[in-house]
Amino acid sequence: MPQRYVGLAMKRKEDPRLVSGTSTYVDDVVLPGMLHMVVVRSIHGHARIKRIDTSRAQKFPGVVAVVTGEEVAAHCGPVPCAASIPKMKNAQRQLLAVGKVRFVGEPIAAVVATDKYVARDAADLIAIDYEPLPAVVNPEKAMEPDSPRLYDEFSDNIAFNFGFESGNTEEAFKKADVIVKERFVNQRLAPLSMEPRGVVATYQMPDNELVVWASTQVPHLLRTQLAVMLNVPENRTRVIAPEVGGGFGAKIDVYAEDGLVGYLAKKTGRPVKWIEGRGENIAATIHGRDQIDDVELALKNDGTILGMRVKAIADLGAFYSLFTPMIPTLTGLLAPGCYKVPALKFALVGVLTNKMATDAYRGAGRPEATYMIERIMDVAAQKLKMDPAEIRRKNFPQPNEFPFQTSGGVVYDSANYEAALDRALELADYKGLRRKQAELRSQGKYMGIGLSSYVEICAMGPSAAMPGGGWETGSVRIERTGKVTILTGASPHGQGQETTFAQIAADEFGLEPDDIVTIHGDTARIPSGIGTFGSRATAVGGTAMYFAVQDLKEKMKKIAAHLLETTPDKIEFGVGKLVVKGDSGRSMSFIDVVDVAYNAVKLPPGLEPGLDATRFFEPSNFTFPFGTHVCVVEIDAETGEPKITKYVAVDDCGNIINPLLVEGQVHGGLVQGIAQALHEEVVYDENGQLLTGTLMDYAVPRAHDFPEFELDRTITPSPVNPLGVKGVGEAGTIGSTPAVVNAVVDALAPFGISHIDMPLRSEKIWKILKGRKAS
Amino acid sequence: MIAQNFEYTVATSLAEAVNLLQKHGGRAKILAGGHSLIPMMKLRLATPEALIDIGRIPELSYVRQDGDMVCIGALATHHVVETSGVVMRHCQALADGAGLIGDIQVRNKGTIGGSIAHADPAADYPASILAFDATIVTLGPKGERLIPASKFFVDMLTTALEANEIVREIQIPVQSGKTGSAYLKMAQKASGFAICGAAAVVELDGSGAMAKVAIGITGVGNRAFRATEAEKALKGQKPTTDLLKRACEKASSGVIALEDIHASADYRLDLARIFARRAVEAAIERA
Amino acid sequence: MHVKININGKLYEKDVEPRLLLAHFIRDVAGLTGTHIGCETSICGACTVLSNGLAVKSCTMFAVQADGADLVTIEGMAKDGQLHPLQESFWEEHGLQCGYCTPGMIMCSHQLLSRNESPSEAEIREALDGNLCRCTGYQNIVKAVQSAAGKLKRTTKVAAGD
Amino acid sequence: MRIEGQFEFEGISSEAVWDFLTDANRIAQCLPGCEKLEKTGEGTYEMQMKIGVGAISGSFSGGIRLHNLQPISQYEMTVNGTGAPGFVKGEGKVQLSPKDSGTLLQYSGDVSAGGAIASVGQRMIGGAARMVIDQFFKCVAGKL
Repeated sequence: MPQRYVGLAMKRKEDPRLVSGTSTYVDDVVLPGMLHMVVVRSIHGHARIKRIDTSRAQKFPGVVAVVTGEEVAAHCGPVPCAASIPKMKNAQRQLLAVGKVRFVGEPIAAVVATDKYVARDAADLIAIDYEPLPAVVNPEKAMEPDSPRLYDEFSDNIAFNFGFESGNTEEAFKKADVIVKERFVNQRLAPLSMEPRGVVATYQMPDNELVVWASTQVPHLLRTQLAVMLNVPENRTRVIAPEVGGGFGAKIDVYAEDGLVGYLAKKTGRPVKWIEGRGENIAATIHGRDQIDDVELALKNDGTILGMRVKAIADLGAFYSLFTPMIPTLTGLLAPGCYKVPALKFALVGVLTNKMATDAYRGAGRPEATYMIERIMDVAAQKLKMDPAEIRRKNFPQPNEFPFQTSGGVVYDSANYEAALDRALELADYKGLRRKQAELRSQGKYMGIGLSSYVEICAMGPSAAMPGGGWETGSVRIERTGKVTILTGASPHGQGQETTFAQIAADEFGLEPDDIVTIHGDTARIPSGIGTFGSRATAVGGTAMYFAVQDLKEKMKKIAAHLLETTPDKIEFGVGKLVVKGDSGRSMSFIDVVDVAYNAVKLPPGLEPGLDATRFFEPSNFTFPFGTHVCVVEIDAETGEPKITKYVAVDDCGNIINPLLVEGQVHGGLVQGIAQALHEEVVYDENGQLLTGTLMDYAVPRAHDFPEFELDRTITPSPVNPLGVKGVGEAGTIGSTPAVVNAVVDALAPFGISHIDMPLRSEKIWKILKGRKAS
Repeated sequence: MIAQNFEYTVATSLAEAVNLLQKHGGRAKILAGGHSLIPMMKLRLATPEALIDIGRIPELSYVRQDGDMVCIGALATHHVVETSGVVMRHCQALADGAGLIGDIQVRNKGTIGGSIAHADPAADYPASILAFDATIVTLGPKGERLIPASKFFVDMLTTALEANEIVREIQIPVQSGKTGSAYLKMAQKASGFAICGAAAVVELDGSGAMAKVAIGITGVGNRAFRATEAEKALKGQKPTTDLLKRACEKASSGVIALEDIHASADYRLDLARIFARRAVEAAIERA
Repeated sequence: MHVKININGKLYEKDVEPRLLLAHFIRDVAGLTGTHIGCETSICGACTVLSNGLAVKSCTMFAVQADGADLVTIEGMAKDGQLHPLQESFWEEHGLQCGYCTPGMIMCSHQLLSRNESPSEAEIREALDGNLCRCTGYQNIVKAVQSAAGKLKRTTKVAAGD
Repeated sequence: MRIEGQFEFEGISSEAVWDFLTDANRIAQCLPGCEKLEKTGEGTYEMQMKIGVGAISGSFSGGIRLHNLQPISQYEMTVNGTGAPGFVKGEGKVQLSPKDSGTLLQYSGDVSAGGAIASVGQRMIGGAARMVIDQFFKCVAGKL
């Protein structure tokens, strides 16, 4: 049957409720008798808690309960961590601090009251006596033997060491004509979804039924973790993720507040709501990146890469959140980027500091890898006086070499890197840009052109690589009226699964997308699941759903074959009907087949009634989208201010279900990646004080910071799943950051610059312009 | 997100507001647009006992030309200032500045009186207010007072206003002859406040020489200031690229600059020189 | 203090504390939860509504300041079950993903188009300075506003008998 | 945040400045917003202050400690205060030297803050500290 909807730029099914203000986010949930929680947080980066006096708050009219660390620790487990690295120290923390605080914003006490204004007032009445301790925020200092220690029970702040070597790097470096090295720093970032976190919980005796509404990317994981944390039966626990206002990785984690709200609902016997304020969001929702990479690359004079050595330091913050220790290890997997790197040595140390924990933020470990390889390629090109495009081209594996085993230890599924590079260069008019650049330089103007050829790891992933499992579920039910209900464990937060899954199913069944409804985000309705992150929703969740659809199609073919007196292999799906192949006159309408399935009278012998199928899909491998981005910047020669004047992105994410949504994902990713290069940074001072605690200091990019992006794509289907899709949620973020930095460094080449650290604030560039005369 | 409670009174006239201020003895704040005060109250960094809302006094939101003065009521919103024909005609730099404050929503609500009374060191208006030699008309228990701009901005968040005084009007002399003015800024990426903003007012004589030059700088020091040495070096001269550059090198001499994660003191001082020159160039262009 | 606020043509009144934010009045008193809250410092614009025709951030106003005002929130944009051209265009151009910033974006864009019926791309980008979006990269929001501008002009022309 | 600066007491001897600056009761007269200052030990004082810079203000309780006193040329001072908006802390050195017929006072030190003040007010902390210090010395000069 021809594809009628897959590949079509369809408007989203979820949008009417979102544009009209009728959708329900967590803060819109109101329950009778609901209480409001306010959390009191540490104002010190590192301190002992000498005394907490809650007496005034307890007596404040309207206050129902005030809780502190000891009480909660006696009833609830710690903030969960699902990732594990051999020999790592167990840096977990209780929901409320016990004895010590280790970062600004760490929860110390919680107040619940009948009104959020009252709860806030009461929070101010809690007096906490601190004994401030020296803090450590620089990970290299934190590794020194005389550094302040975060955990009294550990001998130092080194959380773990991790590493591997593939190939012989020592030999590679010995044979090299040229060795380039540089230190690349990925600054700390705040994921900052526009909807902050939020939780509402009710707890009902005598059935011990816990119902939680949470702004989460992973309702099923949250359910399991809450059941364990609060010691309630998982099969009496229900998590609902209503409309979720963005996640970017930060809503995968299970947070102290999730447990606290559940505990307080249980304790008070009333529904409890907590909605995160933006200041809390920047201080106490996980951060991303914060990694230092010392990179060395060994090359031949013609630009051929021989080997690479990476020493990485990951600043994990003060404790482990759900995946904290795992994220920086992903950098090692992707270190070679889209190049043949015959020998690779990767050594990572994870360090504890007095900051909020880091965890998965859009890209999670892969932007760090892409940034360092794409930067060092430019450093090498500069040294070898090669064009950045040519040194890249020289080292690409060719299309016929896929699947391609890398020295990072993964097998790239499929690619044609050169095609994407060529298309990007053509679209950007690369040669013309270089001519213009030469001309402008002669006039004392600084324009730079930056390239980034990236590959990334998507469709997370095989369970062997994923703490908690990497599968996903899809259930499909055809209702008696012929309407189709899809239940997916891949709970979205803006990705548009309601639309894309309907497109896939509509084509498979020969129905209209309007006949199909996709349900998600409710553990009581969706039998099982993992969630949406790591660009996995379509590739893994979509595939599970696709397999469930195939099961139903097979069953319907059996029914139709029985009634049309042929064999199931002779039946195919047409629009609205099932047809005997090559004999279009013999057919049964879709609804008639459904009717037979449910009335169960005319079923073929041995076939069960009903049309309902659930599949778990376990991917055999990740998928590896790729592409090339070209960024052009102009630098204000006096103030140093960089301005992006052109941005071209050619991405390949395999087959495309809905080009409109793919473009949207790319746009959003680009902005986040570019903002890392230019603006964003979570800053702590040396005492562990958070200096970017509001949106007055943490710079989320605005519309006017960008030109109109020029997008194109190549299509190389993935062999890993039947849909041939790869995933596109993180590609823009991963590809764009190095393109921007490469462009700025390129603009400043006349000043003999080989690197500038992000974010590329005007002042850093101004210092270079001031410090040296252009050659 | 939630402010401490306070007593709230709507003042129907400025005189009433002054009386109420006196009654509260310094523990009350005036609420106009609220865009400087409310965010601070929500973070509980400002905890006034009472707010006196002057936002409903209708006759205070005006821009008009009164003889050789442009008179702007304290409650004129940034949007009103930004789009006022009178302002654009006679004091373009002020309109430039108003248009660069915050965003549409902030400009719809925030007022010129509220902004200058708050005297944020990185606010946009003060640069132009100083460069135009504006006069701030205030009302207090003893009646009206005219405060020259040069005396108004005292220090960080501190003005010459007495505790019981309220800004009533800003008066800007209509510029004579061939005069142009402009305001330019580098905005802090997150907040939009000025890392450095410069306003220039330049009058050219018949020969093309600068008969009058005034430069106001904001965002750099504890308070906005006039770049008097640069002005002196420019006054009476014909503008050449070289002269403008040399003269504006003095735009920040003697200033102790602020420093934060967004810009060092040195950078701010250099931006003052750069933006002073650019503002002068833009003002000449418009003269 | 007793306040009366007209929202989308309906009067809501209540005794409130002076410190009650207008955003909380809209959401908690009137129960109109389409207006969202995304920051504490008047930066993100998710809470934008029209107050007496002016786009304002309802988290930076106390409800008492809006006593007697006429507000329009996102819920008041569609008329007779028909989406407003801005709502339609955000949908058609994929100008939203998670949707959290969308009501504020639409209300602010409404203000822009009421003052400038055919804004340039740069003007639209500047006009959205007070509205943060973390999903879309803004490009499709800009397209949506351009598209809505075209629709609104056509409607006006039709209405004017052109 | 590092701050440093100086102040000239014209026509006032170093002895007079020293005596003033090491006398709690007299310090209290000039500390802006100081509501209470009590000696609790040798060189240590407890205080209650309401510090306000423009619209931003808060009540703090804390202490002052004077140490390493070297009459009449230099001493070190630690000031800290905690209140609802967070905490502020200043540590620094004060040096006095004769200049002309008066005294030149130089100070240098670090100002830090925590809580809402740090996360919101960082751009103003240095400037505000300088401003408060300047007000203080002006007041001292006036009283002398």
